[in-house]
Amino acid sequence: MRTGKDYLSDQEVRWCPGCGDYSVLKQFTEVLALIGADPSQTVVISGIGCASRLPYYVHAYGMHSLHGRAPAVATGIKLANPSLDVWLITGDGDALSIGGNHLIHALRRNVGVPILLFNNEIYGLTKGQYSPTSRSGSVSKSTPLGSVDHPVNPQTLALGAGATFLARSMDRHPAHLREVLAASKAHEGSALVEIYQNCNVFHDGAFEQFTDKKSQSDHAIFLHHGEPITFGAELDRGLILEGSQVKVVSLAERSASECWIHDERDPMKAYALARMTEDLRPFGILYREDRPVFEQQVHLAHKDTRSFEDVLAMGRTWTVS
Amino acid sequence: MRTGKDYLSDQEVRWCPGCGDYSVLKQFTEVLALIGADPSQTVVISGIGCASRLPYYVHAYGMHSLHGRAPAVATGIKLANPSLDVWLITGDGDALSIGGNHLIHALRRNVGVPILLFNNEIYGLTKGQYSPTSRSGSVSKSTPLGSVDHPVNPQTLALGAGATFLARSMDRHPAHLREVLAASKAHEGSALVEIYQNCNVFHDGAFEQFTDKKSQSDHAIFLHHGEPITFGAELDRGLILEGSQVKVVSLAERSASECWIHDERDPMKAYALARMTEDLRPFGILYREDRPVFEQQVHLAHKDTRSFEDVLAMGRTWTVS
Amino acid sequence: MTKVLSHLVVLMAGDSGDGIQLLGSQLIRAAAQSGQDVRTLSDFPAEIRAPQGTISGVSGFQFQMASEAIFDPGDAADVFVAFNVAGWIKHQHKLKSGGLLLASIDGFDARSKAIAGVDANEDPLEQAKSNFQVLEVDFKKITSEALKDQSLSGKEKSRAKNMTILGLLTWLYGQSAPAMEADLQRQFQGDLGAANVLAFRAGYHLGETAEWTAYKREVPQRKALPGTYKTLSGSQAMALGLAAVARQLGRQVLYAGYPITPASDILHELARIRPAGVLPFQAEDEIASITAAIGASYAGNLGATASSGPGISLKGEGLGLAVMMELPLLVINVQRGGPSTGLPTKMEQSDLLQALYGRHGEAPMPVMAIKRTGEALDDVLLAAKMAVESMTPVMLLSDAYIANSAEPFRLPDPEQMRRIEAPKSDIHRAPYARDAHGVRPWIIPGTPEGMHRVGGLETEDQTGHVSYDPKNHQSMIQQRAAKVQAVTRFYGPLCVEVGESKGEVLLIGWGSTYGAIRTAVENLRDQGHSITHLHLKHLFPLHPEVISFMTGFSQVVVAEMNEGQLVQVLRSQTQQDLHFLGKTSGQPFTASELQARIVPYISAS
Amino acid sequence: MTKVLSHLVVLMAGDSGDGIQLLGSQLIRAAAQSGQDVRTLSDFPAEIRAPQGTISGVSGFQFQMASEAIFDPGDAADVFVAFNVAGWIKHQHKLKSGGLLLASIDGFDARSKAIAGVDANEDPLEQAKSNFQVLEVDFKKITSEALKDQSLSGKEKSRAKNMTILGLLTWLYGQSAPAMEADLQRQFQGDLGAANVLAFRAGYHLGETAEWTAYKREVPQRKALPGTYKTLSGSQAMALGLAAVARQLGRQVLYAGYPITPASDILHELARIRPAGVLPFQAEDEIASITAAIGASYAGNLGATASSGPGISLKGEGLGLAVMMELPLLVINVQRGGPSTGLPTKMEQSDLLQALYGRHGEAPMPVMAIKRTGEALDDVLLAAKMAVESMTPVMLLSDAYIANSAEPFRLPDPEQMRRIEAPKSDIHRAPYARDAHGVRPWIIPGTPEGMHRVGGLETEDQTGHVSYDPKNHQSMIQQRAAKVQAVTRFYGPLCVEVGESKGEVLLIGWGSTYGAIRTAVENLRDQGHSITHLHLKHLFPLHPEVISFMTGFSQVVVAEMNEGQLVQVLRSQTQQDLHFLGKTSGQPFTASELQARIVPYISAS
Ligand SMILES: Cc1ncc(C[n+]2csc(CCOP(=O)(O)OP(=O)(O)O)c2C)c(N)n1
Ligand SMILES: Cc1ncc(C[n+]2csc(CCOP(=O)(O)OP(=O)(O)O)c2C)c(N)n1
Ligand code: SF4
Ligand code: SF4
Ligand SMILES: [Mg+2]
Ligand SMILES: [Mg+2]
Repeated sequence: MRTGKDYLSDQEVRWCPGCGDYSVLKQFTEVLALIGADPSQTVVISGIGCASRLPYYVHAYGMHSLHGRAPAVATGIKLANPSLDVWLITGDGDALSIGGNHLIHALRRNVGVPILLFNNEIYGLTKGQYSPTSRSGSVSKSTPLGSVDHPVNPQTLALGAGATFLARSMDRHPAHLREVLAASKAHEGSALVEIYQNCNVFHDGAFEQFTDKKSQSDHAIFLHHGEPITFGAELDRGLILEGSQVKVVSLAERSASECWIHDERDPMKAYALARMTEDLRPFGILYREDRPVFEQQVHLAHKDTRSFEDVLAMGRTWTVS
Repeated sequence: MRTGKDYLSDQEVRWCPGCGDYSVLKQFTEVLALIGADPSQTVVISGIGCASRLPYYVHAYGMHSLHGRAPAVATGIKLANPSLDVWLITGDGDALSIGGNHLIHALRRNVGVPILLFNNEIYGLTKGQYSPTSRSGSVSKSTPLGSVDHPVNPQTLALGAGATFLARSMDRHPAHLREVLAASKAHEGSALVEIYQNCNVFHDGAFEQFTDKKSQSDHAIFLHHGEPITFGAELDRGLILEGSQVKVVSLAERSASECWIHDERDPMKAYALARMTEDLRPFGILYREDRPVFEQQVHLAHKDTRSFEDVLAMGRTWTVS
Repeated sequence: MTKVLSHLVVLMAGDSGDGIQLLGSQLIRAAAQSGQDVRTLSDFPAEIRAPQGTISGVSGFQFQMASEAIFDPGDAADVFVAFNVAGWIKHQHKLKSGGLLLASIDGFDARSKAIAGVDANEDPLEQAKSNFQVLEVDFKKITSEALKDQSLSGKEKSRAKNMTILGLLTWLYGQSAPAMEADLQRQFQGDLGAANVLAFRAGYHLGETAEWTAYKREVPQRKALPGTYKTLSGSQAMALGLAAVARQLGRQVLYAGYPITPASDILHELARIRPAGVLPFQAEDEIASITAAIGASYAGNLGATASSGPGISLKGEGLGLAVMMELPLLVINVQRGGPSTGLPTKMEQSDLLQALYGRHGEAPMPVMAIKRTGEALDDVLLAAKMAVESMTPVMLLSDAYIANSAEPFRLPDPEQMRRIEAPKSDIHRAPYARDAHGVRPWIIPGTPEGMHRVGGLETEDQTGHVSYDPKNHQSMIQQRAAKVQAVTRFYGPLCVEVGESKGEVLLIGWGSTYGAIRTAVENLRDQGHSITHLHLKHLFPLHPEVISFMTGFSQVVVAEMNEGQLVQVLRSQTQQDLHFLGKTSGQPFTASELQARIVPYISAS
Repeated sequence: MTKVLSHLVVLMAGDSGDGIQLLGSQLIRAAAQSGQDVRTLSDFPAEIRAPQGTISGVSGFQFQMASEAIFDPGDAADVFVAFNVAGWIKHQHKLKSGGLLLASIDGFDARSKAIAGVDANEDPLEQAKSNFQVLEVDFKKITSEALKDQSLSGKEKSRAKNMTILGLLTWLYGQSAPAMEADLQRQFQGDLGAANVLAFRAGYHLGETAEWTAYKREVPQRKALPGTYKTLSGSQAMALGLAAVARQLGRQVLYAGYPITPASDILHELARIRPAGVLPFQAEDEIASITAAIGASYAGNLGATASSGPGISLKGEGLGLAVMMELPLLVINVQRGGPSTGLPTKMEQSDLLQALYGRHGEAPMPVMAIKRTGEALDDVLLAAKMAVESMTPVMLLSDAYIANSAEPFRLPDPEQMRRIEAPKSDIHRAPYARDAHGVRPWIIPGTPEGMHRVGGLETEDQTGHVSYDPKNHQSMIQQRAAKVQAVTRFYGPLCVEVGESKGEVLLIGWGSTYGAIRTAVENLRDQGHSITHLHLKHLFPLHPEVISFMTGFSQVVVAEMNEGQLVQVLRSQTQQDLHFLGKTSGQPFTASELQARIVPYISAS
């Protein structure tokens, strides 16, 4: 049996000391071990950014491609050889700024790749400009007085694009991250996994309330399919959905079974969860849907081909002797 | 008072005879007349495609830009001069295939432009390949055996991207189209107006059930804010929303007031409406939200600037005499 | 007695709804099949359905048929078939003085004149009579009479007018009526097929009835090379080429395209013929198509893509990545009129410098050009061979003219086609270790123990790891360049098209101007001039002998459809004085135009 | 007695966390302020925070100070300040034999050696002693003693080591301690400011205490031009240039950027200094930034954008559109090592051919290059002037070296700056009617009665309507080209940098190699050689006299940081034999390297 370490390449890891990317790399390689991935069948594709350095560190095939284009590269690989295990690594700038279009098309086509979106709400590699996920008012190198843009919500965007699997996890909760990554790989089709990742150099503490052990239980809701949505250090609070309003209720007053029961298969509920961008946010699998996988569909539709000789013979031909 | 004709340029209109674009052009110019648009303050920006020819035919300023890039061009114009009345004309390929990224960023920023998306579910100008909105199984020049892609839903995509105004209308219902166009212009910020437009050459009848007078009442639901959602030749049917299920009820059995009351401001309901991609579809304003307009925010944030002389004097300087 | 001609040029023009392209392709197939050589030139309106009857809505189709090998669709027309007044007005200057104008007078009525913007008082047909022989025929009436018993709509009946004209032309130019009828029946089923045949017959008999034997012309058969033929456009031939690549490489070709005129036809053709081993994929844009193709190549397919104009400009970043990673990739540029959206349906050769230099950094890659439909299949094979066997992206230039122009195409014997041998997925060599030709192995995901990473950052020699080392960078730039230079091993000897290897004038061309240049040079040689035609297939690296070959001539003229691109490249490599002969009007060179423009250089030498 | 030198070159190297860049800029500002001329060269690791203490994590800062005008940061260093062993190992070859090595021995301990990959048995400092003078100082200890009473964390204290070294260097090279202290206090408030001053003082006194007077050097003041100065990097100077454009044009400049190294610093600087009339906008990608800039230009702003490497490759389609529509647009390419992602933090001049030809179709546009920080502001103004006054996109080439290298910058008198006069929004002229220079009016949305449409399809002469007419196309291609050619009216006379207008060797360069080339040429001239330095600011169109100027020399050498790009362009325009001298290692030319490489041509002539 391989362990996580067996999936590390011989290359020196070069993220900043303390960067959240280290943990994601670790959980990723452990998941590879867990699912018994064959390194020679595994391909890790990334765009450009700090996160996108990850393929270099993984003992597998990999490509550090172009900024924003990894979904298209991965689509090409899957069309070339559907049986490869392709993973996609991207950042919030890579996936949602320059790469937004390829991302939404990969999602709606349901190309069979888990997409690990390292969201640190900043451009790390280019040294700290605000990103499409940066909250309004973000002070960054390019917005010293605070940004004015309304941020992209990766979850509603992906849902609106027709994604078949949506999840969220974080660098600082290894067990949860591993679980979500394994689930994303098990899903047939595109799986968007947003990972809250701390950039301790340019945007330290962006997700502290969700990741810090002290505050986590008050802000992070861990979803479980078929179970009531509850949170709190003592699991003493729950959510209910009233029309379009998400409300917090005390479980001292109501029983858990009266709460909103998480149903991964319910798109409306998924949308309600995806819209939670304030101090209370869901983690885990927000949504899941079964839909044929693109590359399989394409190959199926192209089964009925003609040999070169037959193609030559098509149409009106004549012979001179 | 100007009439619609006064907003036509002297250029010969060159769409195929019978194309739905003619009607959209007509309603557009009538709306310009209706709102008393000043041609010299009006700028019509488009990408590339049949629809994108429209600016040539409008007596106003205009640019036929690059395939997919009109939202970025329009953003630049608005940042240059926020007081101009900018309209954006695009097609399903232009906006949702190559231009998807610029579209979602214009929407989330809430740039102050109505975006008229002529959806004919085909690439017209390039002579009939399937487009991102073409239904699965579409037979086209590039998919003679039928397409396999799962289509983009422009409404859920826009909603997920954070659009503040979503509407749908059709070429064949002039009054409705005019009303929606006028409302989109009145909205402050980006307004996505999806217009079902018939390409009679490459995809004739794509929306017939919704646009044909005979079948329309059974398939098209015309929304009115604050009113029950009803349809049918005799307005004899209504909708109710049960969790994530949209259900049709007979108004013989229930009163209209028990139906789903359309609320433009409710994002969850908007999502439910946007998801209706089968034989029953909503027309009118699906969603509306007030949010600061990008170009105004940018200019506000940049009020506090320094004269060139002051900039020169910034930092540590020294003088040699 | 029917007059016998060695060459006949026919030009047909009318509304884009008139079915002229169909008529034309029907006729030339028959001609080709009966042994004449043919070349065609189509001219479409830019609009999908331009306003009927207008000048801008004119569709044109010209062909030359000949009893010997020809290379271009001819210059001035012997015969002009005018479907309407707009078609005549737009192209009348192309009819030879004294030539035959066959006018469909239903298209010359008052309404047609008004739409075409012809003054009501003018009578273009009367005017034509002073210069040309004019036959006025009411083809519409003849057609509707022929079809009066058919259960077709009026619109469908009037659409069959092209078949009536086809019938007359078939009779006039000695093609076989039964063969044509059979062909029509194969194509059009049911009522429509029957109606088409009726209309065809009406036209065929018209000549006889009207006693137009004086206008009959016969173009004798030539001795074509033995083989099986079909008529193909350049786009179709390129699609066949991709099919051949899949066969010869033994691996899938992922063809990732995004619709754009005139490149889209390759995608359509692939989707239509469905050749084994070629997977067509319509991506969301041109960047996605090239990067998906790159992904496919990494995974062991040959990734291929094609585009035109703006779409090619979007591929520069992807090309650079393929250069850096050293992966095979085939990019076809079907050039059109630029800059920007430009003239999407017109031909031009103005993307050469972009093909050579349109990437940031030192990013050389081989660039080839197709000179005619007949070679397109083999050129695609050669480009793919160079890409795969040298692990490099290759740019293959075509253009709107080749894409659309049809000619009799001799089908290759699959067993005789070029072979392509992919570098082995050899895990015992480092991923960037080079062989004698500077080529790295193609280690494909899925290969046990071959795991390695590739990317756009500078690559360490041998290992392919990231390297910021200055010396490595310089060395890798040079290694990549040397590898690309080494593709000249795939070139054959430098061959002239016609002429000697030393002489007075050397006329150099590339790409689709081949036919016009070759015809012009042959004509000039017939007139006794010392002139040689050299046509470059390889634009980068140049054939190693080109520069020294030029020194054998006192005048060297470079002719191309741009403002001087190849000539600039050649000038940078020689101190010889080179002349330039260009054109950027979206219309191909004609042989006579070239002849006239070359004359000054002939007298100068 | 302090030794007096006309030139002093100091190289500092250590970990990227050591604060070397800050130290360096502090020191050179003081030197510049006290009247020495200075030039700098920074060398960053590619990683944000490369692993501490490793070779790949080394940050370097070199500067030259001189008592006369200088043009480059110097070659071999007189003094090497090694913050750690990795810095020393990486750059030791740059210290002159006999030079001074000032080693911070806390960075040479066993752990540091291990991290840097130095064998535990080796003693680099001992080895150095055979070749250099070595001063070993435990700066860490000195700093922590100086700060022992400060309420800072240990980490903060050890970070102040650079201030201690700054103190010592201030003492060694005769800068003013009070001025430096005041400066530090202005920059760092509170405890940190106080600590920095304490550390600085400790270093300053160290020299005295240790009796290192023998190592003191004095570089006399030069007579700088009167004026107000500050030290600026090239990026900062370009940002100032954009501010100047807004002032001189009297219209808003929309600067639309997308982060990329090394171009992003222009965006950062604009966001920081907030000049009136310049609106910075961070777009979603490079295509959006250029097309937003085009939109802004259509609306009457000057649209500007900058990028590097891959980002520039993405802008080709937008450039073509601006060419076709004839709108002003300023595009700055801060070149870096290519191809593909390449070497993002290194310098190279390998995007020249792309700048000239990287668009489909015939799409000429002016291309300029900045040669040094001191001219960047005026070059930006000139590029903007050409763009606006000729209604054309203009590409301005810079590179990673200019972007990062700081020098004393004489602030312009705003009243004396170039004026920019926009073509009038003249509705009495047709939108594409041309003036005597071929320039169309700039009719701006909002102008009553000026309504017209622009676009990427070929444009009808005068009206700007869409036109598919062949003659119009050819004519418009030529009109656009002629208009671009006419920008030579904005060029001054052709001026050499140094040397005569006829002679033996002509050395031609462009862009950031200016300093090294100029220094090399001056040195060779001092040795009595006949050599002239010509530096091209305008790469397209070339200055009309360049080609004939070259004929005045028996040997012409073109030196550039690529594999031969400008030389190829020049060769295509002359039959003169041109030599090429290139480098693509991501490291700038040094003067001595150039000298050595030019010698063969000198002896040849
Ligand atoms: C075409 C192109 N544009 C811009 C860049 C510069 N660039 C590199 S990474 C990056 C953004 C990184 O942000 P993100 O994707 O969030 O990744 P992170 O570094 O935060 O992990 C940018 C803009 C590039 N390499 N290529
Ligand atoms: C960069 C680029 N790629 C491709 C094209 C070719 N092209 C022109 S319009 C079009 C799609 C048109 O479809 P749509 O936007 O739906 O507009 P429609 O013609 O249907 O109105 C394409 C692919 C182009 N002009 N530029
Ligand atoms: S810059 Fe931020 S995201 Fe990038 S490696 Fe450093 S800490 Fe991580
Ligand atoms: S092709 Fe279709 S969309 Fe385009 S003009 Fe014709 S009918 Fe309209
Ligand atoms: Mg990020
Ligand atoms: Mg469409």
